[in-house]
Amino acid sequence: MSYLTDAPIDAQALVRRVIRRSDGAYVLFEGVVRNHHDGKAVESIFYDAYRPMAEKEMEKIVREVEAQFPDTAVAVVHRLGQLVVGDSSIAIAAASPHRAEAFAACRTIIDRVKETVPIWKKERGPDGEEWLGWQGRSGRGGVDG
Amino acid sequence: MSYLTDAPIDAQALVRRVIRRSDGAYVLFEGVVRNHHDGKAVESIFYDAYRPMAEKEMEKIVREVEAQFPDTAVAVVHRLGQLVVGDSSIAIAAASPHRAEAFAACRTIIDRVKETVPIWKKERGPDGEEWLGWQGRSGRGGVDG
Amino acid sequence: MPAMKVRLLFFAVLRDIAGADERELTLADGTTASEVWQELRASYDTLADYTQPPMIAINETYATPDAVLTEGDELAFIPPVAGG
Amino acid sequence: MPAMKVRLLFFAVLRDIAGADERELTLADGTTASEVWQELRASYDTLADYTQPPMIAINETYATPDAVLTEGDELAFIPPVAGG
Repeated sequence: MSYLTDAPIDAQALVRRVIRRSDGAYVLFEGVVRNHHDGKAVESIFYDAYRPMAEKEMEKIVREVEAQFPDTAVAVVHRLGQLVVGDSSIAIAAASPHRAEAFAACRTIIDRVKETVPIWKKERGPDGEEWLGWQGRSGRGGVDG
Repeated sequence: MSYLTDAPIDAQALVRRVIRRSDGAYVLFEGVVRNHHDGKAVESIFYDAYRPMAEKEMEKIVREVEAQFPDTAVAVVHRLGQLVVGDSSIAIAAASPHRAEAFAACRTIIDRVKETVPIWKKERGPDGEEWLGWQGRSGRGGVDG
Repeated sequence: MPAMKVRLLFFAVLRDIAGADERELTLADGTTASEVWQELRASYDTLADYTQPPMIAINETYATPDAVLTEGDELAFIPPVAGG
Repeated sequence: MPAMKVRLLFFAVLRDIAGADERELTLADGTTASEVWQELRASYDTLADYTQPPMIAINETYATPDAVLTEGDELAFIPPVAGG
Protein backbone atom coordinates (compact mmCIF):
# COMPACT_ATOMS: atom_id res chain seq x y z
CA MET A 1 0.00 0.00 0.00
CA SER A 2 1.42 3.38 -0.98
CA TYR A 3 0.14 6.83 -1.79
CA LEU A 4 0.95 10.51 -2.11
CA THR A 5 -0.71 13.14 0.04
CA ASP A 6 -0.84 16.91 0.34
CA ALA A 7 -1.88 16.71 4.01
CA PRO A 8 0.13 16.08 7.19
CA ILE A 9 1.06 12.42 7.62
CA ASP A 10 -0.63 10.32 10.31
CA ALA A 11 2.09 7.74 10.93
CA GLN A 12 0.19 5.69 13.50
CA ALA A 13 -2.71 5.33 11.07
CA LEU A 14 -0.21 3.92 8.59
CA VAL A 15 1.00 1.43 11.20
CA ARG A 16 -2.58 0.32 11.87
CA ARG A 17 -2.99 -0.42 8.15
CA VAL A 18 -0.12 -2.90 8.10
CA ILE A 19 -0.06 -4.64 11.46
CA ARG A 20 -1.65 -8.07 11.86
CA ARG A 21 -2.19 -10.28 14.90
CA SER A 22 0.66 -12.49 13.76
CA ASP A 23 3.18 -9.62 13.83
CA GLY A 24 5.66 -9.41 16.69
CA ALA A 25 7.20 -6.14 15.63
CA TYR A 26 6.87 -3.12 13.44
CA VAL A 27 9.39 -0.54 12.36
CA LEU A 28 8.24 2.94 11.41
CA PHE A 29 10.50 5.36 9.56
CA GLU A 30 9.71 9.02 9.09
CA GLY A 31 11.76 11.49 7.11
CA VAL A 32 11.53 14.94 8.66
CA VAL A 33 12.43 18.39 7.35
CA ARG A 34 15.49 19.42 9.33
CA ASN A 35 16.88 22.89 9.89
CA HIS A 36 20.17 22.36 8.06
CA HIS A 37 21.71 20.73 4.99
CA ASP A 38 25.31 20.74 3.81
CA GLY A 39 26.11 23.35 6.45
CA LYS A 40 23.35 25.74 5.36
CA ALA A 41 20.24 26.72 7.31
CA VAL A 42 16.97 25.36 5.95
CA GLU A 43 13.54 26.88 6.69
CA SER A 44 11.26 24.92 4.42
CA ILE A 45 11.22 22.43 1.57
CA PHE A 46 8.87 22.31 -1.39
CA TYR A 47 8.26 18.76 -2.62
CA ASP A 48 7.32 18.31 -6.26
CA ALA A 49 6.48 15.05 -8.01
CA TYR A 50 5.54 13.48 -11.30
CA ARG A 51 2.50 12.21 -9.46
CA PRO A 52 1.17 9.29 -11.47
CA MET A 53 4.65 7.97 -12.14
CA ALA A 54 5.71 8.43 -8.50
CA GLU A 55 2.66 6.44 -7.40
CA LYS A 56 3.55 3.65 -9.81
CA GLU A 57 7.20 3.58 -8.72
CA MET A 58 6.29 3.54 -5.02
CA GLU A 59 3.81 0.71 -5.51
CA LYS A 60 6.43 -1.22 -7.51
CA ILE A 61 8.88 -0.89 -4.60
CA VAL A 62 6.23 -2.02 -2.11
CA ARG A 63 5.40 -5.10 -4.20
CA GLU A 64 9.07 -6.00 -4.66
CA VAL A 65 9.93 -5.58 -0.99
CA GLU A 66 6.92 -7.65 0.09
CA ALA A 67 8.10 -10.35 -2.33
CA GLN A 68 11.61 -10.13 -0.87
CA PHE A 69 10.28 -10.42 2.72
CA PRO A 70 7.26 -12.70 2.32
CA ASP A 71 5.91 -12.43 5.87
CA THR A 72 6.23 -8.67 5.99
CA ALA A 73 3.55 -6.05 5.26
CA VAL A 74 4.66 -2.56 4.28
CA ALA A 75 3.06 0.80 3.58
CA VAL A 76 4.47 4.08 2.34
CA VAL A 77 3.08 7.60 2.21
CA HIS A 78 4.95 10.58 0.77
CA ARG A 79 3.78 14.11 1.36
CA LEU A 80 4.08 16.82 -1.32
CA GLY A 81 3.94 20.60 -1.27
CA GLN A 82 5.43 23.14 1.11
CA LEU A 83 6.78 21.65 4.36
CA VAL A 84 8.50 23.41 7.24
CA VAL A 85 11.12 22.23 9.72
CA GLY A 86 9.70 19.37 11.79
CA ASP A 87 7.16 18.25 9.19
CA SER A 88 7.33 14.65 8.05
CA SER A 89 7.82 14.20 4.32
CA ILE A 90 7.60 10.42 4.25
CA ALA A 91 6.46 7.60 6.50
CA ILE A 92 7.17 3.92 5.96
CA ALA A 93 5.72 1.19 8.16
CA ALA A 94 6.88 -2.43 8.03
CA ALA A 95 5.27 -5.11 10.21
CA SER A 96 6.51 -8.66 10.50
CA PRO A 97 6.44 -11.65 12.84
CA HIS A 98 10.19 -11.02 13.37
CA ARG A 99 12.05 -7.80 13.94
CA ALA A 100 14.94 -8.43 11.54
CA GLU A 101 12.61 -8.50 8.55
CA ALA A 102 10.72 -5.42 9.74
CA PHE A 103 13.96 -3.42 9.97
CA ALA A 104 15.29 -4.70 6.65
CA ALA A 105 12.07 -4.10 4.75
CA CYS A 106 11.69 -0.56 6.10
CA ARG A 107 15.29 0.32 5.31
CA THR A 108 15.10 -1.16 1.83
CA ILE A 109 12.04 0.91 1.01
CA ILE A 110 13.47 4.27 2.04
CA ASP A 111 16.71 3.55 0.19
CA ARG A 112 14.85 2.62 -2.98
CA VAL A 113 12.39 5.51 -2.78
CA LYS A 114 15.35 7.87 -2.76
CA GLU A 115 16.81 6.18 -5.84
CA THR A 116 13.92 5.88 -8.27
CA VAL A 117 10.71 7.68 -7.28
CA PRO A 118 10.31 10.92 -9.28
CA ILE A 119 10.01 13.34 -6.40
CA TRP A 120 12.10 16.48 -6.02
CA LYS A 121 12.73 19.03 -3.35
CA LYS A 122 13.51 22.72 -3.39
CA GLU A 123 15.13 23.85 -0.17
CA ARG A 124 14.49 27.37 1.08
CA GLY A 125 16.63 29.16 3.63
CA PRO A 126 18.04 32.59 4.45
CA ASP A 127 20.43 32.25 1.48
CA GLY A 128 17.70 31.62 -1.09
CA GLU A 129 16.31 28.47 -2.63
CA GLU A 130 17.70 25.58 -4.60
CA TRP A 131 16.48 22.40 -6.27
CA LEU A 132 18.54 19.63 -4.70
CA GLY A 133 20.62 17.41 -6.91
CA TRP A 134 20.71 19.60 -9.98
CA GLN A 135 23.67 21.96 -9.54
CA GLY A 136 26.67 20.00 -10.75
CA ARG A 137 24.36 16.99 -10.71
CA SER A 138 26.75 14.82 -8.73
CA GLY A 139 26.60 13.57 -5.18
CA ARG A 140 23.56 15.65 -4.30
CA GLY A 141 20.85 13.42 -5.65
CA GLY A 142 20.23 11.22 -2.65
CA VAL A 143 19.74 13.56 0.24
CA ASP A 144 19.78 12.16 3.73
CA GLY A 145 16.87 12.24 6.05
CA MET B 1 15.92 8.37 28.38
CA SER B 2 14.38 5.05 29.38
CA TYR B 3 11.73 3.78 31.76
CA LEU B 4 9.39 0.97 32.69
CA THR B 5 5.64 1.36 32.68
CA ASP B 6 2.54 -0.60 33.64
CA ALA B 7 0.36 1.41 31.27
CA PRO B 8 -0.16 1.19 27.50
CA ILE B 9 2.73 2.71 25.55
CA ASP B 10 2.26 6.01 23.71
CA ALA B 11 4.88 5.62 20.99
CA GLN B 12 4.36 9.01 19.37
CA ALA B 13 4.90 10.68 22.74
CA LEU B 14 8.23 8.84 22.91
CA VAL B 15 9.14 10.16 19.45
CA ARG B 16 8.33 13.71 20.52
CA ARG B 17 10.74 13.33 23.43
CA VAL B 18 13.71 12.57 21.19
CA ILE B 19 13.23 14.52 17.98
CA ARG B 20 15.06 17.81 17.50
CA ARG B 21 14.90 20.42 14.74
CA SER B 22 18.24 19.17 13.44
CA ASP B 23 16.94 15.63 12.87
CA GLY B 24 16.13 14.49 9.36
CA ALA B 25 14.76 11.11 10.35
CA TYR B 26 13.51 8.98 13.15
CA VAL B 27 13.04 5.24 13.42
CA LEU B 28 10.48 3.83 15.83
CA PHE B 29 10.47 0.16 16.80
CA GLU B 30 7.64 -1.47 18.70
CA GLY B 31 7.57 -5.05 19.89
CA VAL B 32 4.04 -6.38 19.85
CA VAL B 33 2.44 -9.45 21.45
CA ARG B 34 1.69 -11.78 18.55
CA ASN B 35 -0.75 -14.66 18.40
CA HIS B 36 1.83 -17.42 17.91
CA HIS B 37 5.27 -18.58 19.01
CA ASP B 38 7.20 -21.68 18.00
CA GLY B 39 4.10 -23.01 16.30
CA LYS B 40 1.85 -22.59 19.34
CA ALA B 41 -1.05 -20.20 19.78
CA VAL B 42 -0.48 -17.33 22.20
CA GLU B 43 -3.26 -15.37 23.92
CA SER B 44 -1.37 -13.19 26.37
CA ILE B 45 2.05 -12.59 27.85
CA PHE B 46 2.88 -11.63 31.43
CA TYR B 47 6.02 -9.49 31.65
CA ASP B 48 8.01 -9.62 34.89
CA ALA B 49 11.14 -7.62 35.72
CA TYR B 50 13.76 -6.98 38.34
CA ARG B 51 12.63 -3.40 38.14
CA PRO B 52 15.48 -1.30 39.57
CA MET B 53 18.09 -3.40 37.80
CA ALA B 54 16.13 -3.40 34.52
CA GLU B 55 15.96 0.40 34.68
CA LYS B 56 19.71 0.61 35.25
CA GLU B 57 20.48 -1.80 32.41
CA MET B 58 18.19 0.03 30.00
CA GLU B 59 19.73 3.39 30.86
CA LYS B 60 23.21 1.91 30.42
CA ILE B 61 22.27 0.72 26.93
CA VAL B 62 20.84 4.14 26.07
CA ARG B 63 24.01 5.90 27.21
CA GLU B 64 26.27 3.50 25.33
CA VAL B 65 24.27 3.71 22.11
CA GLU B 66 24.18 7.51 22.25
CA ALA B 67 27.97 7.43 22.70
CA GLN B 68 28.30 5.08 19.73
CA PHE B 69 26.09 7.33 17.54
CA PRO B 70 26.94 10.82 18.80
CA ASP B 71 24.35 12.78 16.81
CA THR B 72 21.53 10.41 17.68
CA ALA B 73 18.96 10.72 20.48
CA VAL B 74 17.24 7.57 21.71
CA ALA B 75 14.48 6.65 24.14
CA VAL B 76 13.16 3.31 25.34
CA VAL B 77 10.05 2.31 27.26
CA HIS B 78 9.24 -1.25 28.29
CA ARG B 79 5.80 -2.21 29.52
CA LEU B 80 5.30 -4.80 32.28
CA GLY B 81 2.34 -6.86 33.47
CA GLN B 82 -0.33 -8.72 31.56
CA LEU B 83 -0.46 -7.92 27.83
CA VAL B 84 -2.73 -9.37 25.16
CA VAL B 85 -2.22 -9.94 21.45
CA GLY B 86 -1.69 -6.61 19.71
CA ASP B 87 -0.36 -4.81 22.79
CA SER B 88 3.07 -3.22 22.51
CA SER B 89 5.60 -4.46 25.05
CA ILE B 90 8.45 -2.14 24.07
CA ALA B 91 8.95 1.03 22.06
CA ILE B 92 12.30 2.44 20.99
CA ALA B 93 12.67 5.78 19.22
CA ALA B 94 15.91 6.94 17.60
CA ALA B 95 16.20 10.36 15.97
CA SER B 96 19.20 11.55 13.98
CA PRO B 97 20.18 14.02 11.29
CA HIS B 98 20.77 10.97 9.04
CA ARG B 99 18.67 7.87 8.57
CA ALA B 100 21.50 5.31 8.69
CA GLU B 101 22.31 6.21 12.29
CA ALA B 102 18.65 6.25 13.31
CA PHE B 103 18.18 2.72 11.97
CA ALA B 104 21.42 1.42 13.46
CA ALA B 105 20.83 2.96 16.90
CA CYS B 106 17.27 1.64 17.10
CA ARG B 107 18.31 -1.85 16.04
CA THR B 108 21.26 -1.92 18.43
CA ILE B 109 19.02 -1.03 21.35
CA ILE B 110 16.42 -3.73 20.79
CA ASP B 111 19.14 -6.34 20.27
CA ARG B 112 20.88 -5.34 23.50
CA VAL B 113 17.70 -5.08 25.55
CA LYS B 114 16.94 -8.68 24.64
CA GLU B 115 20.43 -9.74 25.77
CA THR B 116 20.91 -8.10 29.14
CA VAL B 117 17.86 -6.38 30.63
CA PRO B 118 16.34 -8.55 33.41
CA ILE B 119 12.82 -8.84 32.02
CA TRP B 120 10.99 -12.14 31.57
CA LYS B 121 7.83 -13.26 29.90
CA LYS B 122 5.34 -15.99 30.62
CA GLU B 123 3.32 -16.91 27.57
CA ARG B 124 -0.27 -18.06 27.99
CA GLY B 125 -2.23 -19.95 25.37
CA PRO B 126 -4.77 -22.74 25.01
CA ASP B 127 -2.07 -25.26 25.94
CA GLY B 128 -1.18 -23.60 29.24
CA GLU B 129 1.54 -21.20 30.25
CA GLU B 130 5.31 -21.17 30.17
CA TRP B 131 8.18 -18.93 31.21
CA LEU B 132 10.19 -18.44 28.02
CA GLY B 133 13.83 -19.40 27.97
CA TRP B 134 13.84 -21.66 31.00
CA GLN B 135 12.87 -25.14 29.82
CA GLY B 136 16.07 -26.67 28.49
CA ARG B 137 17.52 -23.20 28.78
CA SER B 138 18.93 -23.21 25.26
CA GLY B 139 17.91 -21.29 22.19
CA ARG B 140 14.78 -19.84 23.78
CA GLY B 141 16.27 -16.91 25.63
CA GLY B 142 16.09 -14.27 22.94
CA VAL B 143 12.56 -14.36 21.65
CA ASP B 144 11.78 -12.63 18.40
CA GLY B 145 9.42 -9.72 18.13
CA MET C 1 8.93 13.06 -43.45
CA PRO C 2 5.71 12.38 -41.47
CA ALA C 3 5.27 14.16 -38.16
CA MET C 4 3.96 13.07 -34.74
CA LYS C 5 2.83 14.89 -31.64
CA VAL C 6 4.43 14.27 -28.22
CA ARG C 7 3.65 15.85 -24.82
CA LEU C 8 6.78 16.98 -23.00
CA LEU C 9 6.30 17.42 -19.23
CA PHE C 10 8.52 19.64 -17.06
CA PHE C 11 9.17 19.01 -13.37
CA ALA C 12 11.16 20.68 -10.61
CA VAL C 13 14.16 22.62 -11.91
CA LEU C 14 13.16 21.98 -15.50
CA ARG C 15 9.73 23.53 -14.92
CA ASP C 16 11.45 26.62 -13.55
CA ILE C 17 13.79 26.75 -16.55
CA ALA C 18 11.05 26.17 -19.13
CA GLY C 19 8.57 28.42 -17.35
CA ALA C 20 5.82 25.92 -18.11
CA ASP C 21 4.37 22.61 -16.91
CA GLU C 22 4.41 21.09 -20.37
CA ARG C 23 4.80 21.69 -24.09
CA GLU C 24 3.35 19.94 -27.08
CA LEU C 25 6.07 18.99 -29.56
CA THR C 26 5.72 18.15 -33.21
CA LEU C 27 8.54 15.79 -34.11
CA ALA C 28 9.71 13.85 -37.14
CA ASP C 29 9.00 10.13 -37.01
CA GLY C 30 11.89 8.26 -35.46
CA THR C 31 12.93 11.07 -33.11
CA THR C 32 14.55 9.75 -29.91
CA ALA C 33 14.25 11.07 -26.36
CA SER C 34 17.88 12.10 -26.47
CA GLU C 35 17.30 14.20 -29.56
CA VAL C 36 14.51 16.08 -27.79
CA TRP C 37 16.98 16.84 -24.97
CA GLN C 38 19.42 18.32 -27.46
CA GLU C 39 16.64 20.58 -28.77
CA LEU C 40 15.94 21.74 -25.22
CA ARG C 41 19.60 22.54 -24.70
CA ALA C 42 19.51 24.69 -27.80
CA SER C 43 16.42 26.52 -26.48
CA TYR C 44 17.60 27.24 -22.91
CA ASP C 45 21.04 28.65 -22.15
CA THR C 46 21.04 27.24 -18.61
CA LEU C 47 20.93 23.72 -20.06
CA ALA C 48 23.88 24.27 -22.40
CA ASP C 49 26.34 22.52 -20.08
CA TYR C 50 24.15 19.43 -19.70
CA THR C 51 25.30 17.49 -22.71
CA GLN C 52 23.79 14.26 -21.40
CA PRO C 53 20.09 14.13 -20.59
CA PRO C 54 18.96 13.28 -17.07
CA MET C 55 16.83 10.19 -16.53
CA ILE C 56 14.03 9.80 -19.06
CA ALA C 57 10.45 8.65 -18.62
CA ILE C 58 8.10 7.77 -21.47
CA ASN C 59 4.46 7.21 -20.51
CA GLU C 60 5.36 7.13 -16.81
CA THR C 61 8.05 4.46 -17.18
CA TYR C 62 11.82 4.89 -17.18
CA ALA C 63 13.32 4.62 -20.67
CA THR C 64 16.75 4.87 -22.27
CA PRO C 65 17.99 7.94 -24.15
CA ASP C 66 17.84 6.09 -27.49
CA ALA C 67 14.17 5.20 -27.03
CA VAL C 68 12.23 6.16 -30.17
CA LEU C 69 9.13 8.24 -29.53
CA THR C 70 5.73 7.48 -31.01
CA GLU C 71 2.55 9.49 -31.61
CA GLY C 72 0.86 10.56 -28.39
CA ASP C 73 3.75 9.68 -26.07
CA GLU C 74 4.16 11.53 -22.79
CA LEU C 75 7.84 12.34 -22.36
CA ALA C 76 9.50 13.65 -19.20
CA PHE C 77 13.09 14.36 -18.28
CA ILE C 78 13.63 13.38 -14.67
CA PRO C 79 16.11 15.57 -12.79
CA PRO C 80 18.01 13.68 -10.07
CA VAL C 81 15.30 12.50 -7.71
CA ALA C 82 15.37 13.68 -4.11
CA GLY C 83 12.36 12.12 -2.44
CA GLY C 84 12.23 10.84 1.09
CA MET D 1 32.59 -18.97 61.73
CA PRO D 2 30.92 -15.53 61.67
CA ALA D 3 27.62 -15.24 59.83
CA MET D 4 26.12 -12.60 57.50
CA LYS D 5 22.67 -11.87 56.23
CA VAL D 6 21.88 -11.68 52.49
CA ARG D 7 18.58 -10.99 50.72
CA LEU D 8 17.85 -13.46 47.93
CA LEU D 9 15.31 -12.23 45.35
CA PHE D 10 13.27 -14.53 43.14
CA PHE D 11 11.96 -13.56 39.71
CA ALA D 12 9.95 -15.20 36.96
CA VAL D 13 10.24 -19.00 36.94
CA LEU D 14 12.31 -18.95 40.13
CA ARG D 15 9.58 -17.05 41.97
CA ASP D 16 7.10 -19.73 40.90
CA ILE D 17 9.47 -22.48 42.06
CA ALA D 18 10.31 -20.83 45.37
CA GLY D 19 6.74 -19.68 46.01
CA ALA D 20 8.07 -16.40 47.31
CA ASP D 21 9.42 -13.03 46.15
CA GLU D 22 12.46 -13.23 48.40
CA ARG D 23 14.14 -15.00 51.29
CA GLU D 24 16.57 -13.79 53.90
CA LEU D 25 19.60 -16.05 54.08
CA THR D 26 22.08 -16.40 56.91
CA LEU D 27 25.38 -17.44 55.38
CA ALA D 28 28.90 -18.15 56.55
CA ASP D 29 31.41 -15.45 55.72
CA GLY D 30 33.06 -16.13 52.38
CA THR D 31 30.02 -17.80 50.80
CA THR D 32 29.90 -17.32 47.02
CA ALA D 33 26.86 -16.77 44.79
CA SER D 34 27.47 -20.16 43.23
CA GLU D 35 27.31 -21.85 46.62
CA VAL D 36 23.92 -20.26 47.26
CA TRP D 37 22.73 -21.73 43.96
CA GLN D 38 23.82 -25.20 45.04
CA GLU D 39 21.81 -24.77 48.26
CA LEU D 40 18.76 -23.82 46.21
CA ARG D 41 19.18 -26.93 44.07
CA ALA D 42 19.18 -29.01 47.23
CA SER D 43 15.96 -27.31 48.39
CA TYR D 44 13.91 -27.54 45.17
CA ASP D 45 13.67 -30.75 43.14
CA THR D 46 12.82 -28.89 39.96
CA LEU D 47 16.24 -27.21 40.06
CA ALA D 48 18.16 -30.48 40.49
CA ASP D 49 19.13 -30.66 36.82
CA TYR D 50 20.48 -27.10 36.75
CA THR D 51 24.01 -27.80 37.93
CA GLN D 52 25.21 -24.39 36.73
CA PRO D 53 23.54 -21.25 38.04
CA PRO D 54 21.87 -18.84 35.61
CA MET D 55 23.16 -15.29 35.39
CA ILE D 56 23.80 -13.68 38.76
CA ALA D 57 23.16 -10.16 40.00
CA ILE D 58 24.52 -8.73 43.24
CA ASN D 59 23.12 -5.36 44.27
CA GLU D 60 21.50 -4.89 40.85
CA THR D 61 24.71 -5.51 38.90
CA TYR D 62 25.74 -8.61 36.99
CA ALA D 63 28.37 -10.67 38.84
CA THR D 64 30.28 -13.90 38.33
CA PRO D 65 29.42 -17.19 40.10
CA ASP D 66 32.55 -17.01 42.23
CA ALA D 67 31.67 -13.56 43.59
CA VAL D 68 31.92 -13.56 47.38
CA LEU D 69 28.86 -12.19 49.17
CA THR D 70 29.03 -9.63 51.94
CA GLU D 71 26.69 -8.55 54.72
CA GLY D 72 23.51 -6.91 53.43
CA ASP D 73 23.97 -7.90 49.79
CA GLU D 74 20.95 -8.27 47.54
CA LEU D 75 21.43 -11.41 45.45
CA ALA D 76 19.33 -12.48 42.49
CA PHE D 77 19.59 -15.34 40.04
CA ILE D 78 18.58 -14.10 36.61
CA PRO D 79 16.78 -16.67 34.44
CA PRO D 80 17.43 -16.24 30.71
CA VAL D 81 16.08 -12.78 29.95
CA ALA D 82 13.25 -12.42 27.43
CA GLY D 83 12.47 -8.72 27.25
CA GLY D 84 11.48 -6.83 24.17
